[in-house]
Amino acid sequence: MDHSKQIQEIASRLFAENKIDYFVGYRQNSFDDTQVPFLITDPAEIPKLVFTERSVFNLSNYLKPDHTKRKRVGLVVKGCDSRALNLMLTESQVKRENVYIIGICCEGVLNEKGEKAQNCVECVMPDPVVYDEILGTASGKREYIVNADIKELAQKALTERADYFENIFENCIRCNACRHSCPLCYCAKCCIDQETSTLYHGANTSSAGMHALMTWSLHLAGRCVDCRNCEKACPSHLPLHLLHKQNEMVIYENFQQHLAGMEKDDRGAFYKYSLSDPDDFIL
Amino acid sequence: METEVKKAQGTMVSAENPDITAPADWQPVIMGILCNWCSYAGSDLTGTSRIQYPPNIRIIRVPCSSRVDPWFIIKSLQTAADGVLISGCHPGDCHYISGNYYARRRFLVTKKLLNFIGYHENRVQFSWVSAAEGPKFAKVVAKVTEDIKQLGPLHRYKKENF
Amino acid sequence: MARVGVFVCFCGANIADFIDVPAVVEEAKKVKEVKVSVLYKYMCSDPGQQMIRDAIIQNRLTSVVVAACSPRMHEKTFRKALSDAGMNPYLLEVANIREHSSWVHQKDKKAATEKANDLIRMAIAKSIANEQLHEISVPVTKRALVIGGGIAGIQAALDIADARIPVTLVEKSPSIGGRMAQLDETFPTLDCSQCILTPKMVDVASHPYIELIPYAEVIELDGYVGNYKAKIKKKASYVNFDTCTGCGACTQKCPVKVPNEFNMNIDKRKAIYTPFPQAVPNKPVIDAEHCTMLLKGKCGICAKVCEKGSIDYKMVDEVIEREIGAVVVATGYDLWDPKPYEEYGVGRYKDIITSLEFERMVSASGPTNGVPLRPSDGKVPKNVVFIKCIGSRDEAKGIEYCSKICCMYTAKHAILLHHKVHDSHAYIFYMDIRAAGKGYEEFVKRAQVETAATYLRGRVSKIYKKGDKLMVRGEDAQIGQVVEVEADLVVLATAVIAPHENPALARLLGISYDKYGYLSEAHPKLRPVETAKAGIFLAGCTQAPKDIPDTVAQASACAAKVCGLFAGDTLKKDPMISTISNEFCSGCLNCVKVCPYQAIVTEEIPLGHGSKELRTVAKINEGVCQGCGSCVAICRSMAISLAGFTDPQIINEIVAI
Amino acid sequence: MNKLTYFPGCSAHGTSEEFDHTLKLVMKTLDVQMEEIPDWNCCGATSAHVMTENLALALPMRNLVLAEKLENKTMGIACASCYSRMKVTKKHLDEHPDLAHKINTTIIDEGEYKGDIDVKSMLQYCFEEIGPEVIKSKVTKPLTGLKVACYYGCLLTRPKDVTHFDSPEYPMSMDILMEALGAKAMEFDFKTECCGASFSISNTDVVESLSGKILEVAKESGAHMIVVACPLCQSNLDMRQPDIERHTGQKFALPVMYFTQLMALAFGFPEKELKLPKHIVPVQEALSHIGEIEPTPEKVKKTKKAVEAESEVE
Amino acid sequence: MITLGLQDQNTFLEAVNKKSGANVLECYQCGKCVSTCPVSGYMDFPPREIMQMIKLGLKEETMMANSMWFCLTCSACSGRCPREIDIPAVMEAIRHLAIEENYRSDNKKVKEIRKFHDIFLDMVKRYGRNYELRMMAEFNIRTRNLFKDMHLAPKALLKGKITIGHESTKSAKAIQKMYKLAGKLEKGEK
Repeated sequence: MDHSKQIQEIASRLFAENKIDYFVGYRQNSFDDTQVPFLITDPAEIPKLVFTERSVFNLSNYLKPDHTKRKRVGLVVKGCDSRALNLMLTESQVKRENVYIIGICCEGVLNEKGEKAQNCVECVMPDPVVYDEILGTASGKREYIVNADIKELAQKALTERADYFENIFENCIRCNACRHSCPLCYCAKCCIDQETSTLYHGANTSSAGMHALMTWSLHLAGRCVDCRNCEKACPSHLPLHLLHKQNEMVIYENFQQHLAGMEKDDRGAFYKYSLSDPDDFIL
Repeated sequence: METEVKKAQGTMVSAENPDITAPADWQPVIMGILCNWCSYAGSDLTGTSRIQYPPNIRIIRVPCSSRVDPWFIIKSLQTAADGVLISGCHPGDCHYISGNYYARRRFLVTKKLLNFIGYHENRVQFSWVSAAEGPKFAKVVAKVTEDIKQLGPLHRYKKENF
Repeated sequence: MARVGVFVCFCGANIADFIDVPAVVEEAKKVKEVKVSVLYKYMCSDPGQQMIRDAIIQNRLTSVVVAACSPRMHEKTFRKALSDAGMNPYLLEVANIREHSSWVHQKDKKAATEKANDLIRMAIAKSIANEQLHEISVPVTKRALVIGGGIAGIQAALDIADARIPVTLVEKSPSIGGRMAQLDETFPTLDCSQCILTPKMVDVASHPYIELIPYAEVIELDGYVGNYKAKIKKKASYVNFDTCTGCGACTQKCPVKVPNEFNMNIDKRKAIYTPFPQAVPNKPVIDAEHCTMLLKGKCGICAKVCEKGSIDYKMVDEVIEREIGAVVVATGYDLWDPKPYEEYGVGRYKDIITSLEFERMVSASGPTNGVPLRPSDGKVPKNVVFIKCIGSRDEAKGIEYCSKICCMYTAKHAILLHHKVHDSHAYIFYMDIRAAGKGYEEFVKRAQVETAATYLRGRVSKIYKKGDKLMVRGEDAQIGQVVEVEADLVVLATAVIAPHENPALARLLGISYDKYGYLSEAHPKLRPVETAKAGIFLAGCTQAPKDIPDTVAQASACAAKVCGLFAGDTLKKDPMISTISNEFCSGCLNCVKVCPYQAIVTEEIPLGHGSKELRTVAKINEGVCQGCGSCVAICRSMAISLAGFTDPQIINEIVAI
Repeated sequence: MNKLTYFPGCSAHGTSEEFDHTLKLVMKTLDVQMEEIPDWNCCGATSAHVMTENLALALPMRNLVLAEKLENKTMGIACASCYSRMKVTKKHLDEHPDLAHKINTTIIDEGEYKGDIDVKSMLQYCFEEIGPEVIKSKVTKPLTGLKVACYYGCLLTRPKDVTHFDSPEYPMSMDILMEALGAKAMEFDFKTECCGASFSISNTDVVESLSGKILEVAKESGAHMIVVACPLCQSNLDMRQPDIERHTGQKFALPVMYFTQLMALAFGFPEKELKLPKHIVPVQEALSHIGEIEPTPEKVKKTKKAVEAESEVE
Repeated sequence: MITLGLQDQNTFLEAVNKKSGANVLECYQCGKCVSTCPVSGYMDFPPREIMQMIKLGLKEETMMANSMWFCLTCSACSGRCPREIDIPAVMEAIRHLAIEENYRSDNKKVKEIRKFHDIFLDMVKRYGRNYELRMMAEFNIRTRNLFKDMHLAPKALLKGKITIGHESTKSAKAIQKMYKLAGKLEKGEK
């Protein structure tokens, strides 16, 4: 999966036709074979643009907040990234006419060990759902798979699970990197900000991190597209995907197989309802 | 093994963490969040009908079950409560037309997430109680109280400073 | 620093017997913000309230907690006590220690006392976060809009106008009068419909407070209670009503004949016409679909014969606007088309007619001058079969509900038939006779005894032709035999259905309707004339099938509601509604989606301080918000807060235990 | 060339040979290749569903399984009873896949039931798949002057949620076909009243009374003959007509013909192909009306009415 | 007189509803089925009354009635029923219950009808298809009414309306096996 050349061509064309003010893509890291997001305003830098299975980050994040209301942007998105972008469009965070979307039919990206990343193995939609130009061959929607880690944890005893989460989430240092890396966390105020989460979940306590993150994950329930930007950004390496995938699974199984960002104008599972939603858990 | 010994001695042991125990006469605290139009009115009716139920529940009044943000539940469990009961109008009876339908979706996801993260599923319970269902409210409270007594104390973070 | 006063009520023995009240009072004093904590036998009594008022002033309290019965009981009483003491009434919190503690834990005084302590602590904590709130007053435009000019609309308009409130009455057809104008005589008194209706119609036309807009439709309604803005489309009538005298020369000379819908298409009217002789306004309109002048540009006779020059072929539709404060919807009903009854040969046999067709025939001013005639050969029928529940109570072919009026009008038809054709005989196939109403059962008895109508209990299964007769086959369940009646004429009592425009109208008005298309009332028992949208009321069959007395009663009830709404210069509203902070709103507009009242609108604000680019944020329409809090719980950026139930208040409550 | 899987039904080889025969002639003219289901069996009508549950489903199911093996996916059925049994069974099986699987595996050896076949009566096939226009184009000898009462019987259009064809109370498809052949279809109220078919042997007085009423109303309509699409209807109305006449004292003399016989006649086949001698009530007299040119006052009236309906200028 | 209120539970109604897939409780006794039914005049109790009897739980009376045996399954009633009750299915259900639980009516007509169906099924079992003349003859022999319809036979034979010979199908063997298996399945279900 190497679309570097094509992306460079498109970028130069967009600059030449004066269609964009800047372009967001990936560039090779200088010290190893990973890549970093790369924002260019100068066409001279175009040759540095690359796209391979190392292009892991979700670049939709670089459209927030309100960037496209001022500037015109060219953007590279994979399947999951485009779903996030789709939601941002629905939630009026992005001006469609000011973003030129290069959609990539993703074949899966690699994790730090060089293996195919878990979210790519379990990916439901590798093709872009919104784009102006598409690269690669579309392979279509796939069947939903329950996350392997969730399955494993669900098997464990309650006490073990409680222990596991309590210990691991104690490491949250409340840096908010997760929130800043998430394209769908564009709010001015957030439940995990220091100020608010102190009020809502206590400050400097061992449980505050876990409970704040739970509230946060519920804000993303039915919206999270499993791009795992948050997890990559977390300095404490918290398994944040566990929270998101758990909610995604419950929503998929109970609310008409809902998946976030798949359709235009779908706002997520919590902003609609069906009369036939499960009722049996209610006394 | 140890847990069973403790239980046999009459000590209450937390379902989530065997190290947390309480004496046999321990009484749980349950946070009840009721919608104003159906369940709160229903609980008032329980009172005017003098129907008796366990005294463990502490009630917060909200206008509608749709006002209940998941963090109400999370915060309650994180602080004093050993369990939470949330009650609203029956589907179709919502005073605000559709509030309880949105709430129902959030409740299911929240309940499952809490269970996944290490809270027993009976810690958080939901019910539909109408303004006419005084006896039902008493029954629901009795059931929830009994369930939570079985689960033992939750106070994992009690000592933390809020 | 907050200064809280706690007032614990004994409620006679109701609380004191099961809760250690003095201990509770002492416990409350332990909270550092509590400046005064007292008890009294009956807090709600005058001395009790006086105690609160005095304490507020003496201790300069910033909030008050009353521990007593349910807030649903006396919250208003205590709020008033606060405002009497010059304090904002919304700084009150009530701890419900009676319904939630003393009455339900009567066997365990210790636990009940502990619970009371907790409930009071929670109320104290919440009250500390209480904010001063002020009743919202919404200006009100004192003009009502009545949609539909049938008996319901007429009655509502007259009653409102008699209270000296201006009314705009919009009717879609050229004349008011509606269905009632089509009726001959009315049950159970058999007084002539026209005789009791037309005086009211004339009153409408001449009433100084009523603006009658016939031949028009409401096409848009914006705003909220007290402040609606309606757009009304006046259809081109091609006749200048201001100069027309209603002399009728044009209708006489018009050469184009069109089926007359007022007479159920039994006879013809002209292309320029007044629907019926007593029409109000009594001015003709041109039917653009049939007028040869408008279609082909030939003819023009009406313009030639009109001495006043009132005919204007170039007239176009006109949209006018009215500012109004309340709406009464009275769009009436339609009749169900019996075509699905193929087994009866509906559509194939001319001698099967509907009840309204029969009604027009027996009307003295009707197309057959008051004598029922067989449409096939114009003969006077001898044996007439009436079949009830056509479409009603029939899930398979029609609708599930009972149309309510068919039993009565069929009995009336049997009597009228006997009056008009003395040697005739009426056979009535029925399932049940539903004659619940004043004088109704007596009326049915009259049909059964005086006119000797034969009532046969059973649904008709088949009608077939034999010579020039119709053979009507059904079971008479009373004798358990299948019977066939040789009929000259068959009259089908077709069901009452909601007007087909109702769903579109409901969407336009922002109110809901049921699966049949009837507009939904706010509560089936206690709020039968209101809709879920404040300021919009329902009268007559647009809400459900009903007879004339019920319709008139509901119309008058609407009028009372409208007058009540307009009683003050402003509308007062509970301040416990949502507000949105522009600073924090990220403009995702999910709240707009979940709001059940369409109370959230959008607003454009500068993207940054002083910037030219704009961004969209949500904004609460204070007049519409009902304070459910749906939007608050789904707002991720915590930009929305609900007065009286803010996040800090609830956090305080949770943490207080 | 259209292909059609054909289920003749037991009576096609017995009482209703003329139906089977003319059907084949007509279909050939209409360019339809009929393929009879090899080794078909009785569908069980009308006794199997009266007496048994599983067998009532298994008998038609075997035929469906056999038909599914053929390439064509549309099945045409001559007899209305067989058609109804087959349709009801298929609906029931499709709605209850568990039951279908159980019967398929325990009772039927011929293979797996897939449920992918479309079952149509021959009348339905002619009307929906071929269409009156095409049929009209094949007419060489129009039946002008012949007045017919089209009798559909109970099972061709009922129950509506099973057949999904025409109206259960006043169907018009056969009438339209007859009009396409040039005949005049009369207004006839008893199009779908039951003739008592399932009692044709066991309970003949019921049959006579029901069929008698049908004949009476058909006569009243002014028709020269009754046209049917079902062998059981035909034999009840035709074979028992003399008995009915004797018992009621009325004289009907209404021949009862299959719609395919009239199609064959209109398509120009010689009369001997119609196997007219098989009829108990003689047909010749009725057929002699063909060619009579009728004064049609109704037509004149109609045009006037049409004008009236729009708008009329004095 | 019938005394009601003796049963705790109307098991008969439940059985009929379960077997037919219809809900008899929906019937509101309008009687449209009675005047629709071509054979209601021959029934002891017309469909409307049968529905009420099931509702009242009058099992014996219902099972011994001839109504369900007279039902022609013409579906005219269900097509016109305002509550869309599948009346033929209800009739079929009580017929099957009567067979299963061995209720035998003494009514001559019912006996004849049952005999006819037995012969028919027998015929199909033997040959895979059915042959009218043979069936007619066998029916007359078994009901000891040798000369019924005999006046029709010569005419019909002469006109080729009814053929004497018959083809044996290959399927006959398969059908016989099906009968056996279906019988077993039905027994197994009980």
